[in-house]
Amino acid sequence: MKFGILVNEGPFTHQASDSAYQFAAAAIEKGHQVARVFFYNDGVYNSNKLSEPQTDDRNLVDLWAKLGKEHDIDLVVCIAAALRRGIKEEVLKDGFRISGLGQLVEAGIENDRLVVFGD
Amino acid sequence: MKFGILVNEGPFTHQASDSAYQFAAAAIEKGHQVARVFFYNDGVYNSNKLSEPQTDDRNLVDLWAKLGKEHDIDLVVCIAAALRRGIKEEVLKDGFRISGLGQLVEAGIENDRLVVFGD
Amino acid sequence: MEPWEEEGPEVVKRFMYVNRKAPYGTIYALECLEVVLIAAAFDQDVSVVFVDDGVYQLKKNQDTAAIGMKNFSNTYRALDDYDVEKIYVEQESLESRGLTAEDLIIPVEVLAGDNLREIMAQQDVVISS
Amino acid sequence: MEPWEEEGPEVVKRFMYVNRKAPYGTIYALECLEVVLIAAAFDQDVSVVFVDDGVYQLKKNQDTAAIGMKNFSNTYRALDDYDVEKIYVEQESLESRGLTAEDLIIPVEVLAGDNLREIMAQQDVVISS
Amino acid sequence: MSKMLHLINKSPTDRNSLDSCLRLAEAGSSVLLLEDGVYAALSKAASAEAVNQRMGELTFYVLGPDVSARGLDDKPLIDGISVVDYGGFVDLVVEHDVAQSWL
Amino acid sequence: MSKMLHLINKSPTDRNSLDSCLRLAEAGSSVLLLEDGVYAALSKAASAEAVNQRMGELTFYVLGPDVSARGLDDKPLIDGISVVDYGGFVDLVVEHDVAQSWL
Repeated sequence: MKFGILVNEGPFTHQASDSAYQFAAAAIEKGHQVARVFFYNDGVYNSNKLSEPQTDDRNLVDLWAKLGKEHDIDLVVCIAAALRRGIKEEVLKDGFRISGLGQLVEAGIENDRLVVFGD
Repeated sequence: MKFGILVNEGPFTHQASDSAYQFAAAAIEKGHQVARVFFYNDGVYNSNKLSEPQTDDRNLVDLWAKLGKEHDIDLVVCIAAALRRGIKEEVLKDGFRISGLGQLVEAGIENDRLVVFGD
Repeated sequence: MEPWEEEGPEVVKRFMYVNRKAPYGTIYALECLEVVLIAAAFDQDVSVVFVDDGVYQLKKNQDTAAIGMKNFSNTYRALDDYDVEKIYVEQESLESRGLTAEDLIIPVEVLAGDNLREIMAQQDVVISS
Repeated sequence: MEPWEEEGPEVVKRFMYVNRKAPYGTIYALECLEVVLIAAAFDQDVSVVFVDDGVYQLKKNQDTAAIGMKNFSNTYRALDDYDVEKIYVEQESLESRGLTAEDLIIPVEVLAGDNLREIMAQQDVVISS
Repeated sequence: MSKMLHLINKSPTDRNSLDSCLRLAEAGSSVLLLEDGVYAALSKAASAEAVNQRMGELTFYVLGPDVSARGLDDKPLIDGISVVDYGGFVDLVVEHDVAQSWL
Repeated sequence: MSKMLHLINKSPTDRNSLDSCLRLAEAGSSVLLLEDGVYAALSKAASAEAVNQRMGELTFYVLGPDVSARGLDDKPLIDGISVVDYGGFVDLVVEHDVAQSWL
């Protein structure tokens, strides 16, 4: 089955991004496809490559980028939400791309399920 | 009277930073001093100079920097909260400085009041 | 076979956008509205629901001058121009807040929870914020 | 007059840190704990309060391995080493969640709301997160 | 004893912060409703009864700019709640010994 | 009609999302409690009665990893709630037509 995922919160502050990541990893493990993860609202902060958690903590920016690369997931950061929050190409982690809200609607149209993680 | 202010949320997502800004501006207008604003939790995002809101919307990063400069407010971004969220010198707006949590405790000790704005 | 033939018939899905949060205290109301306006450009079946504190988003006479934030409530009026016509408000949510349909900035369909429940159960995609 | 004389006697203020949120769902519990550990290094009167869902922060036997997040609950044990000894938990908050003091990872003072109310009203600085 | 100013910035139909504050605020202290907390100032709010029960012991204020932003100027507020602007908010913080935010 | 999976990630003592879901979930749908939503799975939770009232019509699940993280493995859960892991969460999303998050 093909999944789309919407992440509405940034890393650390809310568990949303963690839950979404664990869900995505489990779906792939079960042989499903995660076609796109769309990062909206504060979710855009998940793509900030400057993020540097303590060494004994998880690094969600790296985890998403790695999962995306290994399993060909389209990691899309909403441009409107990102601009106001100061997420731009210069801080964007490799593997994410910035695009419009249409990509979220498409993720709802083209995938079998869209699962939303937020606050 | 001397005020310290704690801002726990980033710009836009919650009204906390807006309310804190309006409070600070009103306090100064009334002849009080706002000695320090400490940005903690997602509040560290208020210092991201890449933030670019729509042109008809307020720009809290600029507003805080301007108020700080004009009224000699110490704008302190918590280093621990900032590191994990990817706020570093390279994206830090002029007028903010990154420092430790001790600055928050000091703001509580040295000011007549500490007012907390969060979610 | 031409490429477009591979795609088969156009899928039309029922998308529901659910608003449960008050405006201004958080950005979710505004950013959900931004999604809905984009979604309207796709040929899908779009509905927007306001329930719980979400009904406050549609309150008339919002004036944000003194809080320094952008007043986006007039943008709800654009929903009609974008052919977003299925706008549902839960009656119980309105009533328990002392509001009526006359308090709202746009005409909506006020539904009892039981009816809203049925409509929710007919969607293909539900996006909440 | 020497510079330090200008500063007058050392001010000791009563600082209270109030926790009302559950752990892991949000970062507030962890980041508040980080503040308290720093605050302990200042010669102030520090107390930490757990009320409402904040009492869940102290639940024993937390095991975060399967959610991939850092388990910080053992750090509450360090409060004692840092001489943070005024740790208050509201009785009503515990009881309404089916918890008792035995469920908690550290010894605390369990207080009825009325008593907590009095202690709260004696603070100079209250920091909530 | 410190004279406290309690700050409530959450809607009473979404969060429990007003309830907790009303349970734990000492008589003689004040409560300022701001941001989404202003919905608790409406006389039709389900939480109005809880506010009224402590009206004699606590002094209630609501932040006018947040009321206007939410389009509530035409809605009746609970009797006895005073409307203040940001300057009045500052005055309240000055007049009380401690400000406590119920986050 | 779509078979819905409702996702609740908030504590029932902090937010109203469980209440709203229980009010608006169609009979025959399922509810998965995750993140801070797992507190609603405790048999001692004040919200347990509301869950039990719809136990016949709705099927309840709770995410085990979130239960363990919060140290709740030693606390009794409401009878009839099934514990799943992230793989089980994925299966539930597959088995239902739509996932609705009560944010």
